[in-house]
Amino acid sequence: MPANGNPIPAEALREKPLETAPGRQPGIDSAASALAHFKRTLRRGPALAAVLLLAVVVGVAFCAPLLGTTDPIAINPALRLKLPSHEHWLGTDAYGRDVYSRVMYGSRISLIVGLGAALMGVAVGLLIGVIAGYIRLADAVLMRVMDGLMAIPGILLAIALVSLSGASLFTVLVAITIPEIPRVVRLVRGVILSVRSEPYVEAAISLGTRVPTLLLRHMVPNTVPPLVVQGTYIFASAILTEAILSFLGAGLPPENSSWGNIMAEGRMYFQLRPGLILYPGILLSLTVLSVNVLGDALRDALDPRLARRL
Amino acid sequence: MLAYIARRLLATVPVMGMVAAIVFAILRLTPGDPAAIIAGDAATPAQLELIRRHMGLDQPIHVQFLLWLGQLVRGDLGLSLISNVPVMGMIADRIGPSLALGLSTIVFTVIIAIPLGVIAAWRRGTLVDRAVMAFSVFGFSVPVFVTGYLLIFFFAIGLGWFPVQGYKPLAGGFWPFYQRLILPTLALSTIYVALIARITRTSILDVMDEDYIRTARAKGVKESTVFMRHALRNAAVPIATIVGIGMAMLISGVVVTESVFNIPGLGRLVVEAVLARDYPVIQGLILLFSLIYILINLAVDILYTVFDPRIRY
Amino acid sequence: MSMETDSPPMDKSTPVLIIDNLSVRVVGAQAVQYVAENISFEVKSGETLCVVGESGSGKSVTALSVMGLLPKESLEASGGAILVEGENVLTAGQKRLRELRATRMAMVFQEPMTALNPVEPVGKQIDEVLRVHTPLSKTERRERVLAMLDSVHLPEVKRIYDAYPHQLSGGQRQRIVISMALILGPRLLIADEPTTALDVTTQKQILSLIRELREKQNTAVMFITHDFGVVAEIADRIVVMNRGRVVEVGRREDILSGPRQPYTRMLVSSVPSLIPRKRSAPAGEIVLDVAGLAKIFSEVRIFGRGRTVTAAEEVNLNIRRGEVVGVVGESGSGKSTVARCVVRLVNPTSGAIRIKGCDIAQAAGRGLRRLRRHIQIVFQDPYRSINPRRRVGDSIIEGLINFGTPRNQALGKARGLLRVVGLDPDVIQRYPHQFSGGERQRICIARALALDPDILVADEPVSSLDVSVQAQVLKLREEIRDRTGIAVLFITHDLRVAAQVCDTIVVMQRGRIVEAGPAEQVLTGPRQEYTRALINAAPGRYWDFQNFRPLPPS
Amino acid sequence: MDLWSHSKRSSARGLVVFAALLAVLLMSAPGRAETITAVMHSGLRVLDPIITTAHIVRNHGYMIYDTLLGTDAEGKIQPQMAEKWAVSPDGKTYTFTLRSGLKWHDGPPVKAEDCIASIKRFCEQDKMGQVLMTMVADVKAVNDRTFQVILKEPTEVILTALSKPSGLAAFIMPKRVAETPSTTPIKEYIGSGPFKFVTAEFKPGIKAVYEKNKDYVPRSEPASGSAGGKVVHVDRVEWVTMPDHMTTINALLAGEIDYTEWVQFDLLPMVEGKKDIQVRVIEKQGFQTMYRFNHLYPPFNNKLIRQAAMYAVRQEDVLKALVGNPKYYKTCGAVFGCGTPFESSAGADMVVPSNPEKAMELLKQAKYDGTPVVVLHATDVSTIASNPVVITAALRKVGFTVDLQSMDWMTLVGRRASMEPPAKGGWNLFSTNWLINEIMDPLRAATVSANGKRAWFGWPEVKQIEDLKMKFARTSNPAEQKKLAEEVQKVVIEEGVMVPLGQFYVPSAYRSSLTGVLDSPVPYFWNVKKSGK
Repeated sequence: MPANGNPIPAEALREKPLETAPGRQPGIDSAASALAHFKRTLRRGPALAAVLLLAVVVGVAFCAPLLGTTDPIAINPALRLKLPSHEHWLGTDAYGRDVYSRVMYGSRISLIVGLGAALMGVAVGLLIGVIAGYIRLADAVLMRVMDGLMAIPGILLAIALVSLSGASLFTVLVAITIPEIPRVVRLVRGVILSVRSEPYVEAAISLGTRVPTLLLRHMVPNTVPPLVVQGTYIFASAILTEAILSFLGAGLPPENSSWGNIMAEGRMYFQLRPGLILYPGILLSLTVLSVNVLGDALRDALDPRLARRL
Repeated sequence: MLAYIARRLLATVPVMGMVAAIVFAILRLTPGDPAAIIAGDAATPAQLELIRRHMGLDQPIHVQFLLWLGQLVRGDLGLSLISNVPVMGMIADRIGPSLALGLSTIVFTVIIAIPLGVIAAWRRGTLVDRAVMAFSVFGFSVPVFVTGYLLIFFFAIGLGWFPVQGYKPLAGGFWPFYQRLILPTLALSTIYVALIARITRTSILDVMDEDYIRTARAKGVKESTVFMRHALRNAAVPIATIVGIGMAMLISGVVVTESVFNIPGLGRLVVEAVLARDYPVIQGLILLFSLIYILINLAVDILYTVFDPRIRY
Repeated sequence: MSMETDSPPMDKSTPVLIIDNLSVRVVGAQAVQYVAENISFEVKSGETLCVVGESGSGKSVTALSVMGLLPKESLEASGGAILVEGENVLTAGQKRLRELRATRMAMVFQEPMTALNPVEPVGKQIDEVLRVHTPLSKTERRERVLAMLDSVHLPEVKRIYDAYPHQLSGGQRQRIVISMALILGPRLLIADEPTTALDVTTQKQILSLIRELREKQNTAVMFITHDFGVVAEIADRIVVMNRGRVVEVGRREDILSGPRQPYTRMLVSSVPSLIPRKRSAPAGEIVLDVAGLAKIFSEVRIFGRGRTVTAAEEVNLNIRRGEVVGVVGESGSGKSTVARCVVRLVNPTSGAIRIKGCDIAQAAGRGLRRLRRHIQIVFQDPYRSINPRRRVGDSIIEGLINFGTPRNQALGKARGLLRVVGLDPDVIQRYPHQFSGGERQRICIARALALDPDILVADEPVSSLDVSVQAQVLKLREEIRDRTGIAVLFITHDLRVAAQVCDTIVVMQRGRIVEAGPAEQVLTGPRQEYTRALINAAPGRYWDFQNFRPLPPS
Repeated sequence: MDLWSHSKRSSARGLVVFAALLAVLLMSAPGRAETITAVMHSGLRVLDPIITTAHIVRNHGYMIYDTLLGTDAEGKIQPQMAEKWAVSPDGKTYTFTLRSGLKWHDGPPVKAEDCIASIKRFCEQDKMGQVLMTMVADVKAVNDRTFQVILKEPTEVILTALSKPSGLAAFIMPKRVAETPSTTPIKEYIGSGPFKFVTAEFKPGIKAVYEKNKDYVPRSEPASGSAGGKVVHVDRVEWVTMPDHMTTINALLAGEIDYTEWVQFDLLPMVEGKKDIQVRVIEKQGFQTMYRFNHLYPPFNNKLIRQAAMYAVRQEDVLKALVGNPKYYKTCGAVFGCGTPFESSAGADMVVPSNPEKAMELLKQAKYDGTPVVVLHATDVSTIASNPVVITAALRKVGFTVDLQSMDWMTLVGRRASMEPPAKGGWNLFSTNWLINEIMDPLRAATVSANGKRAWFGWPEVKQIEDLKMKFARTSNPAEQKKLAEEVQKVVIEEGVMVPLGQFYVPSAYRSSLTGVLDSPVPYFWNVKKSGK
């Protein structure tokens, strides 16, 4: 959980890049058996629970309007801060809006933020990482820029971007993704550096394969397993960062509800209506928990060395 | 070794210069300006313009940047635009609490997390291992303000064991000082214990596959000694890395915990300065953070040589 | 010089190690899978029993079972007994097993580079054995360790005591591991391929050290290896294993001269002999001419003086059409650097590499790419030479596609090539992990031949294959060379393989060429001292494996 | 078992290092003096009470500075630093004489020249001061303790200006400090008030510390409003900044702080009914919440559409969302605030209730073509975060297309000052709150200024209002002033210059150990006693 708006470095979670450890790689050779292993891990214990819960959250996000929710934005100041009742299953917030509907609709924004940040972070990180990993000259410069980027606290970046171009979903997404990029770059660069010395890459070079095809066909596929795993960690920390940013008033516009927003607005009434923080908080924590567990299962499935330790 | 440290420190200058330039540009592009903050509600545009000229904000950006660099070289971070107090002083007031909270959390975390990680690795696959890992994943997933409020609700309000908020410097006696750090340390530690326990476990398990572990067993060495003397020592490098990263993040301010427990740390100063567009303070802070970040990385690298004789500079 | 290993005096006491009908199976597998079945043999004190077999034959598993070091979650001993001086190890508790290890039985492993704890001085790691098993004081222990280091012929024992593993050579580290194993004078020493990762010259010293210590401490040695040369050199008795079963047991002379089982016979005869085959001197035009090639790796440092390492210097050689030039040398001799320079995987610092007249050394960009067609490379490790994520067919035709051949025409050629390398063309759709090591090496060869190169560079192509598979691949290469007249630059550290394959041999040491000439002359009448030492160090050179009889003394 | 020995040894070493490191963080700590710890409505950062209208800086001003005149609890003007003042028969010359014993914190006595310089700097920035300056011929010192103000025409504005406690208060500073240009923040914080500012312990955003001014000579009359004797009964007052409202309340309940200036309305249940906590509205007049149109750009450059918007919004909804607890708010259509001399209900029907049908009809009449209304919304200041949301909902219900743009307060303050069209960084509507005391008459109320580009944000151009304001300044007869004020209100509402959204009162809370807390528009800390815990 990003304690300070500066999300946990996902590469710290992924300890070491999944470089094809020289000489010890005969384990899982093709994607097919990795998926089989992944399906096996999914069928038992925590991973199964994680998948079910994620399915529920995604289901809630898609069919929120059908789940007995009213308009999450409709305010009714007369019914402020009501306790859970028949019409309002989870009570109402400071503007009299139905908390249950807002939490349901909130899942949409949080999933979009999570997914968006993961995809954007991985895509940009992959591009820069490949360049840094393959072109020696670019490497030194790019990595220094990444160091610099990591030193800027995420919260400053977020507030600056949000106030620069208004609190829209896109700016918040960019603000959350930028601190993640240096970590993805570092990971991808690690993989590219270790893969470029692999015999099958050198064989391709001697076969006259042009650089772009060489990168795409032989090197980038190796970055896929670690990137998929890192994507899950970014997904999880993005949802939490959005909550932190909203908590500090630099997140999404409060009109459309996201779990972060609901909690931020409910912060003041914690001891009066703890539900305002707990309901979205629990759902948020469980979603992040399941994404992390899924991330672990994926990492172990895709990294033969760790598989044995499950 | 000293030559290496000197070289590393010299290399920080361009990085910090670049960071300062990026931040300077972002700030100047951000709408809203400090003059409006000072003048308050009823200021007319003319008055705003005058205040801005006094603060030198009307000059082109690069001139302002050079001016600021000039001051920086002389070691002066300038005055806060809002409260005319030297930036260096403001930061100095805040370093104490941030350092105290950061150190207390890191030490508490290391004392709890490393043994936890070791046990999880030692009892791999058993219930204990799963429990530790489940706790660690959960530790990641709960926002710190939820944990913070719950801790205050039960221990400060409910049982009254700890004060609700505030920070007392160490000079005022150890207990009043540390009493106020216990709850925030607990709130933060749920995250960092999770992170470090996890990585301790995984790096130990990575090491257990190494050949020298098998050699140690072949020497008839007890499994616990194999674990502690051979495995843990070799797993120290990745563990040191994550502890370093954790430390850097804690020092650079955990704004949410600081606001929930009202600890006047660097995190809160960043948010206040950004919201008030107090440019000199923001720039001073960013330089401080990048310096902290780089110094901690350097410290961790040097620590590597202690743990692993193969690494020499 | 006759065989100097006359059999030592056998004391008739009960054998130190008795393995009786041992079986080891995979834990938790649905169908019961045996990794080793009804293994039985004995080792007497002072005797060296060689357990020989190809990879996957179960020899290492047997050794680990004796030491009780089978990985708990994956393998377990399911039947039979292992008696070490009469005590059944399988039924002994963990505590008892620990007491036995290093005191009564000890083991030495294959990889010296990773066998020692990298973050602890080697002296302390040996000292740990004494600390665990003896009540000796610190100073007494230190003397014992220093004495042991001396007995394994290590120089400046005090400096070595405090050194870290990464500061020692492979050979020195293996001596440390041996001192760790033998310091308490155990009755049984198990050595699992202790010299496979070492250079030939170091291997010779380690083998003689083991023999010396065996005689001094009258230990029973169970020596595991896949290299028949080593077996011929040091074994008193031999156990041949295949797919987890004992195929044959017998005295060295009986097994080598009159193997009874067909598997043993095949295994012994596959060992290439050191005497090069007669062949006509190659006459074709010079296809590859390397003049004054040098490669110096310099570590770029902004401030400190960069360290430079000279990998290869003044390398001159040329290869005629259809000729096989072997480059032989120990690790670090620069032989693979030369290979990689010639294929331009590494940019040579200076010198010319002319392929049919055009110099590839300084070419770049489009020019380099066009020249690459004429020279291809095959690597050592079959498991990492083919992209695991692509079908085998796509890998083979990659070269053709790069130079514009339409896909289906390229696939047609690929099918032809598969037939040439002795594989069924229909495998073109399969993935690499569905092939054995030998088959993968054939695929690599097919891929290299796709562009009809003039020169094929083979960097240790067979050294990671089992002996039997090695023989097939070498025979295949012979056929291809005869049919296509392709020139081959063959890099190897194994003199036997060089003897069988190469027309001319170039011997390299520390980056420089020491001797070059026809294989016949270099291997039987070497002129340089280093070459002579290299040949002498080759184990089992007195035995003619193909014909199951000792070589006539030269 | 020895599994732990290794980690125990390393953790023991860790503790030793930790204790040593922390000892290095020794900070000076004040002795146990009788101290009031207070949490104000916002953190004190700016220290120049003339350059900014921020209330926290005005509160700071009243701690360390003194004023020539003051207003008592009933709002009547009383002498404070001035012993007496005399008005010439033609009403054009005012002579002020300082009372004895007034000394600056750093020693020297207060002189007339200090007052003159302070008044000049005050008038450059204060709205009422600017109007006053147009009527002042000359200000000159007669001797060290007397000075005269010569007016071009008789007016009592001079007295109201020098005594009013908000907008800007006429604090008296040493000459050398008062001569700092009014657009440059002052650097020295020396006053002649009942407290001294401890600059050494000032940590912006953390805390501000005031010590009792031992040689301050209070007036003899009892304290009342900003008038009367400012007697200090405690040694120190510490203003602590607490960003989290919940934590502030918990700290008050736990006795870690003595006083909090504002209690969030929704947290009242946590403090009401507790025996050791007093909850009371000190600022009796309360606040007016209002919103303002941007008259320069469509759609609100059209009067009919402005009126449609006014009909759409219901005060009850706004106040319910902003305050919630009816005890602390009341609907009020008066432009100059209810419970003030110039209260009037003219035009209340348009602003207090909502009349959606009328609003839709007006929109049709004005042929509103759906141009979006850009409403500025600051999310990080709780007292102004709810209005834009309620206004947006109301406008949308009657057919407006509204673009609610959320941002932090600094961006809003920046955007509000921009005269660009809404699409290019401008705006159409924004809402804020005012102390009733700052808008209780046409002269001091910036909200009614309507002199085009030189007026307050929104820049309405209604010449009639400006003329009425000048007439109001020239008359001193109360009945005449009331008529003029009512006329101004009628035009203001008709033209939609500003739209009142009602009045609310902010409760303060303090521990029962504090007694003598004065009723006043500004939280004063003199006259307050602190008994045991």
